[in-house]
Amino acid sequence: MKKFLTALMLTATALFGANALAQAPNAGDPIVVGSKQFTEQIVLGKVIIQALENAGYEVIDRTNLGGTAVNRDALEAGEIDVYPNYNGTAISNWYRDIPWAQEAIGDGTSGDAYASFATVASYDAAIYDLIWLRPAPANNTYALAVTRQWSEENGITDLVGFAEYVNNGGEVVLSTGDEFAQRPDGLPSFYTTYGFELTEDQLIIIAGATPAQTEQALFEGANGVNVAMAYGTDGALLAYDFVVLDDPLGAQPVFQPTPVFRGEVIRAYPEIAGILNPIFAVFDNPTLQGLNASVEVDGLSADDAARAFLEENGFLN
Amino acid sequence: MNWTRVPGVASLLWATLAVVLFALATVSVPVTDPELREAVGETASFAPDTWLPVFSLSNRTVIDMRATNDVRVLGFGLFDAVTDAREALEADTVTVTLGWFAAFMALLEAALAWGFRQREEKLVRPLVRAAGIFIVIWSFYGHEPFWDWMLRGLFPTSPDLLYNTNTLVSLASQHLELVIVSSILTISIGLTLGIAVTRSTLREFLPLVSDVVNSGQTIPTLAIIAIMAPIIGFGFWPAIVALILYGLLPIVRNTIVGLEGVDPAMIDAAKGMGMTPAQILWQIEIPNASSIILAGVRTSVVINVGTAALGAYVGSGGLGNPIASGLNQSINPWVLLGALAAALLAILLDYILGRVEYVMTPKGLQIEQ
Amino acid sequence: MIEFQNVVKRFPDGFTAVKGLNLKVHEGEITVFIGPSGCGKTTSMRMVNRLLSISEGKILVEGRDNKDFPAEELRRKIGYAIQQIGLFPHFTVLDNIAVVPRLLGWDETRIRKRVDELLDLVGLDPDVNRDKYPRQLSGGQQQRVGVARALGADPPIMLMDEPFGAIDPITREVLQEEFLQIQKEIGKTIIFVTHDIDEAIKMGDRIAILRDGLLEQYDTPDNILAHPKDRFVRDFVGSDRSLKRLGLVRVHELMDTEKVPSVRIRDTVEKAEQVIKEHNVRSAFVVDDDGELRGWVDLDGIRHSPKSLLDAMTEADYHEIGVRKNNTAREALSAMVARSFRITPVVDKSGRLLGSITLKALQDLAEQGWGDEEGNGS
Amino acid sequence: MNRIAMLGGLIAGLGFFFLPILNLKPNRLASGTSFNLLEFQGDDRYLMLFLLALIPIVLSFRNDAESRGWMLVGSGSLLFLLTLILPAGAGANLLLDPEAYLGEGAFIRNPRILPSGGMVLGLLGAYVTIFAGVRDLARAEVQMWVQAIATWVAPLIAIGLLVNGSFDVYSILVEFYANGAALEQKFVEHLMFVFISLGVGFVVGVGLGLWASRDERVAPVILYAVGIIQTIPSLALFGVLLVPLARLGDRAFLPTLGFFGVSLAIALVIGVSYVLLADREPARLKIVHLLATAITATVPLALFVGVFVSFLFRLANVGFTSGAYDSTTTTIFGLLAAALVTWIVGRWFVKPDGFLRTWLRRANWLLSGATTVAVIVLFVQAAGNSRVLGTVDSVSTLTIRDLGVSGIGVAPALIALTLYSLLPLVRNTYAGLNNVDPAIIDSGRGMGMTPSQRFFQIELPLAFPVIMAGVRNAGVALVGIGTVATVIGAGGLGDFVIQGIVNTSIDQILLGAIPAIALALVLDATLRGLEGIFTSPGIKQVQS
Repeated sequence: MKKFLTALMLTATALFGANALAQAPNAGDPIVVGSKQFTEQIVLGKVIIQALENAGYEVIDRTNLGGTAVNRDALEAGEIDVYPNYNGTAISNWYRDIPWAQEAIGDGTSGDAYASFATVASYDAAIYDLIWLRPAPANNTYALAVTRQWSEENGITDLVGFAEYVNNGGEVVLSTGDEFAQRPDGLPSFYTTYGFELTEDQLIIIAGATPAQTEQALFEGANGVNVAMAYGTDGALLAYDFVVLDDPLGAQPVFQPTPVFRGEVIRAYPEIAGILNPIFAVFDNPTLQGLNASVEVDGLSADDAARAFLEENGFLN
Repeated sequence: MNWTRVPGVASLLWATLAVVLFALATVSVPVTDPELREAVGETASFAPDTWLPVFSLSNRTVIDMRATNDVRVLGFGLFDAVTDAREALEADTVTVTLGWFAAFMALLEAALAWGFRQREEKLVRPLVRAAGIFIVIWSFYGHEPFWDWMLRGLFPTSPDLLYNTNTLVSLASQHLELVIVSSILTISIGLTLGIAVTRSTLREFLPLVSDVVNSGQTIPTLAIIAIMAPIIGFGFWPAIVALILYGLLPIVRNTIVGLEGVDPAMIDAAKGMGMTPAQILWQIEIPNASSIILAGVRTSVVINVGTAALGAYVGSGGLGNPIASGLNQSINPWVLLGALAAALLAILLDYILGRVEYVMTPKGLQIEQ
Repeated sequence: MIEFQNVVKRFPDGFTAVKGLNLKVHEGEITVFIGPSGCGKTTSMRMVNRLLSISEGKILVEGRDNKDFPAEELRRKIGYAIQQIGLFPHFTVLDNIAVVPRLLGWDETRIRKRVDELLDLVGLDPDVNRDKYPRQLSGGQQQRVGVARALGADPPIMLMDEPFGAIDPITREVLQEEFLQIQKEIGKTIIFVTHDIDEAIKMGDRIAILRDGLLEQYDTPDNILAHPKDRFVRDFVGSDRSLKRLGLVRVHELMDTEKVPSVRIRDTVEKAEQVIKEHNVRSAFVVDDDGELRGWVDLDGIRHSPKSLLDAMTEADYHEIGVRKNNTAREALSAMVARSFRITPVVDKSGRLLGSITLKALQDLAEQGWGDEEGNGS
Repeated sequence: MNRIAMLGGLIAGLGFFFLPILNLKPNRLASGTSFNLLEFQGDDRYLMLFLLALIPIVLSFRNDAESRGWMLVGSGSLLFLLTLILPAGAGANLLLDPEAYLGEGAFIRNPRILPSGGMVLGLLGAYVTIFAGVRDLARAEVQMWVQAIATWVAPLIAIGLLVNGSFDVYSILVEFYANGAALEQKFVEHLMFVFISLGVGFVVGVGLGLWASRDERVAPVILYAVGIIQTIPSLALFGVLLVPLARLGDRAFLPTLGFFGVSLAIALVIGVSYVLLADREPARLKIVHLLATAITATVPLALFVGVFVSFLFRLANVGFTSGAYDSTTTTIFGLLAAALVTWIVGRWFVKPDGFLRTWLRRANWLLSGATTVAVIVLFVQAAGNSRVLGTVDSVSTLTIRDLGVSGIGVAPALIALTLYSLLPLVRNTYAGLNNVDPAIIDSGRGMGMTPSQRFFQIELPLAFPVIMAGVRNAGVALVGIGTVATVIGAGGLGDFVIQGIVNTSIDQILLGAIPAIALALVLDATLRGLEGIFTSPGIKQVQS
């Protein structure tokens, strides 16, 4: 056994040298696609996979890989070549430890779609050699959702109207996760931007809750909940027929799904951008909601949902 | 004659140790933030997101100046004096007095050495000591300057250090609440079940119960909690139900093993002396099985501490929260904070139950051990 | 065969268990180590096969220092049986007995033959017991297997540490007898440790009495009983040592074949009276033509029916009144005390009178020891 | 009278009577309408379930154990199967016209049938009934294998039906068909966690247990240390490891190699000095010296093992799952299967002394060797894959992270799982070896067995059942704790569970939980089987 281990280590060490020459992907090397572990990420991962396969690339499927940090680490380490990322996530997570980068992010950058994309794309290219393709127009940000019935009864479709309603003493019970309730750029940002505040009695804070959970609370109407924390592109919003209140003043960071590639891969296959950009351009909130819903609500597999989407929009030949 | 046995000498030794420990275990944190220093003496606002550890006789004064400019007192204190924050800032260093804990413990030992004669040692001393350690660790949770200092040292560049939505003490309280409520229920159910199936009238159910109990152990804890959530809902109770289901197994198993292991000759002798079945159970069987049963209880409670941490994923609160949030948002200091606190809590409960086990095992049974 | 030369054993905690032991174990004999607990008997024995190291001095085995052998090799040629038996519960009887032969690399057929042979020797049916596991056997059977295992590779030397200690008294007697029989056949050199003086006297060709790590007395059982060296030995062998000594002697060693007061059943009464007076006894034995003991006649009987010896004699079964020549003197004594005889006949198994044994002879034997006591006295 | 059977009937009956048996969900997320068995009254078949639940109660009054046992097994098995089959039919009917059952305005999209409490209790009741029946058979001294068959008939038929698609109407299977593609991969990952950590834990744990049993002074230290590890909540342990491993990952490879070498050299010096001096040292210094040796040796070894195992896992992962080395992996599995077959045939189906056995044994050696070589080849191939060290320019820029060690992911999961496996392994090894009767060891010594002969022929076989019990406990626990590893991004079956929690989808939770439970049960049974095979009958008797 000892001999075996030594031999293995020696071989491995010897191979490092060989690898030094072989680091850039050769033509024909498969592209590894990763994704985080929630529906939208998996579906977007599958969309990327099928689009690339359709274009004749060999692709390895590593979707559903892990949380944010796992995917990011894997991408930086070259274990995967691409995964769908969000500018909002990047801007609040990846440059914390780099003081100059952190400083250069101005107030309001995260709420501005273009500015935040420009910032993260340039930072990533400069610091990590990662290339952001064109972001989708969809915005998977924190949002407040209400039932359609409630929206129609009170004539409220955006946060301006909602703030007015609250300030006029309207009845509100909001179910939310703790993170959204306490992050400075979460609920407090809504307060300051739209000028309203909810009292403790008007909040039902579920620790660690996800939109699926808060929305279920809204759907069941438990504890008089009539507003729920949601993500902009939740599939469940369609299932429950909820209305997402618009955020016209951009109080929340913008989370636009964007494929992020290792630089080497894009340099080896520059035409990839031409394949994926048009597809991501189609993803607005309703499209992405529908796609997510077909998985989360209808129970289609992410593969089938992605294929159906691509076929419907004529991206497969 | 063993002179350390003399109460006066022993307590004197401990008290001396207390002073030494107090002197040694004091950590000084330099106040380097210029903004902070300038703010002293002004009424102007502090920068948001600043945590200010402050020297005090108390371990509970942590001043939270994020977002608002109020001075808020967080945490849970053992000693009650509060010093003015500004006064503390005028000094060059902020001192975190870890020594208080060591000193408290040493003084407690001194009190024990002074106050209790050997006769009571067996019962009182381990329990008082366990209680003392509990108070110390609990104060430790409340000593946020320490945690802040530690995390700052480990993660110098991280903008987030302490968990921002809740203090460690209240998280630990939630955790403890989960563990205590579930343990009380678990122990009652488990003991009843274990005792029931070892009675002659219900003995035929014993193999069934141990079979179910053993295969129940193969269900992953996370899965139990997860399955309970959609059925019962989110929050406290699904976690409790899961904790009960999972914690039941060691107690039932050990109760059965313990009671079955009682020497039949002993029971026979008791019967021969005219004891009723109830008397045999309470005076013979349970005392003789107590060490094994209590070992099961201990295992069960420790498992519950671990499972309760997973409760964060179904919104039950507790020390799993900073871990889960930290992992979600990749804020490592939160993860470490929650992990250390949860580990500490588990070890603490294990220790305390170990003392309880020791105290509650009949003396005659300890001799051969 | 085995020789202890100034052997000292000190344990790491400073306790000296053996303080300079000099002793020679003779070939083909059972040498018993005995003494109160803590006297160093087991320690001394365990140094022979180097289960314990020797602190000072040396032990010669077959004339060579036992340190010259590799420990394992040494142990493989010394049989080893202990009180707890120590059978390997996960091995069958066959595997247990085969341990040492296998360690020595014997081939399987030879091993099987040897195992069957040994099982026969210790009185277990090989076909029934060979493939059983130790826990399927009774205590006595296990001990038999233990002895067979110690004999496994036919070692010239055996060490036995209270091998019959854990067995009930009745089975122990049987095993002791059986083992003595076996020893007669195999003639091994044996060191036998016990704390039971009766066992020592019964089993030992020689007894070494140890006390606090020193050899107190080393002699044959008879001599030790007869001439205890000092008060310690005397106390150790017990106040009934005279009786014990009688236990050592067989009737045939003491019986008188010449001067036996016997008459034939057809002899006259006068002849009987004459024999009684001649031998200065109270009664004479009556035998028939085949020499078989039929009863006795005493002066009272003669006085009551002076005509016929047949009428005068008291008929009795030879089983009741006679002792056998292989009985111990102690048994003869109990028989005589029980029947208030001063003289008792010795018969063979078909009842023929071989000789007689007198209370006087037994008393003389027993008193030899007491007599010495005054000489060596305390 | 068989009261267990009565209990079984009662459980099933109560479940059928009071609890909903099915839930019709309008879509994957929203909860829908529940249906009691009574609500299917129109169809007489469902009445059968009630009757079936009553049968065990009636049967329990019979007196002849054997015939009662057979009847109970029969009725229990029928109950088991029909509890699964009949609601499937009802569910299919419900799905024909879901609008009729769900309220107006329900968002109906691919409605699903979720089995509910009644069905769970029905199955539980059936299990209890079968259990009662088999107990009766055991009492009637029916042979073991007959009992085993009686127990497993119904579950096996159910599995057959499952494979056949008879239960496809249930939501968990719908979920499996939709999202189960990843199940195999997650399952394999989970299996690899368990095997690798159990394997490493076995070596370390048995080693420590051995040491503890040999040296009573270090025993409490070792036992206490592993006890503390077991106390730490799994989530916390994953969290605590995050920081040091992240730091370790940041280190460059070469300096770490240097550190490894230097600390190994220090350990060597201390170790050699211990060997040379130990006998002459006073006892207190000796124990300190021993501990120093242990610690200095442990640090570099732990480092090495941690990095090595992580790297190996990475190689294995790339090698087995990337699909790039299918020919090599197929070869490996082929060789492995062949080696297994030769081993099994050689051990049980061939005469002990025959020529065939010798031949098979040689073949087995050859095949095992070839498997090892094939695995090495695979690892070497994988090491050359650009996925493994692709971004590394040269050895000088190589960091430990490139070898697979990081704060999140597989490395901390493997390390934490290994640590968790230690307590049962150490404790049981210690207890097993310590409880071997000293007299037995003494006679082994007295007969001239060398220390290694004593260990392998006496101590190990006698302690084996206890050690194996430790392996089983550790294995079952690892399967469970392995599901938590998902939170640090290590993958495995926990992925489904966490996703199920996040999506409030019980189907998805079960998709992860059921294979995990099955894995734990199979692992337990397999290890039990191995234990039975390798335990001498001489010590088995006492245990039963």
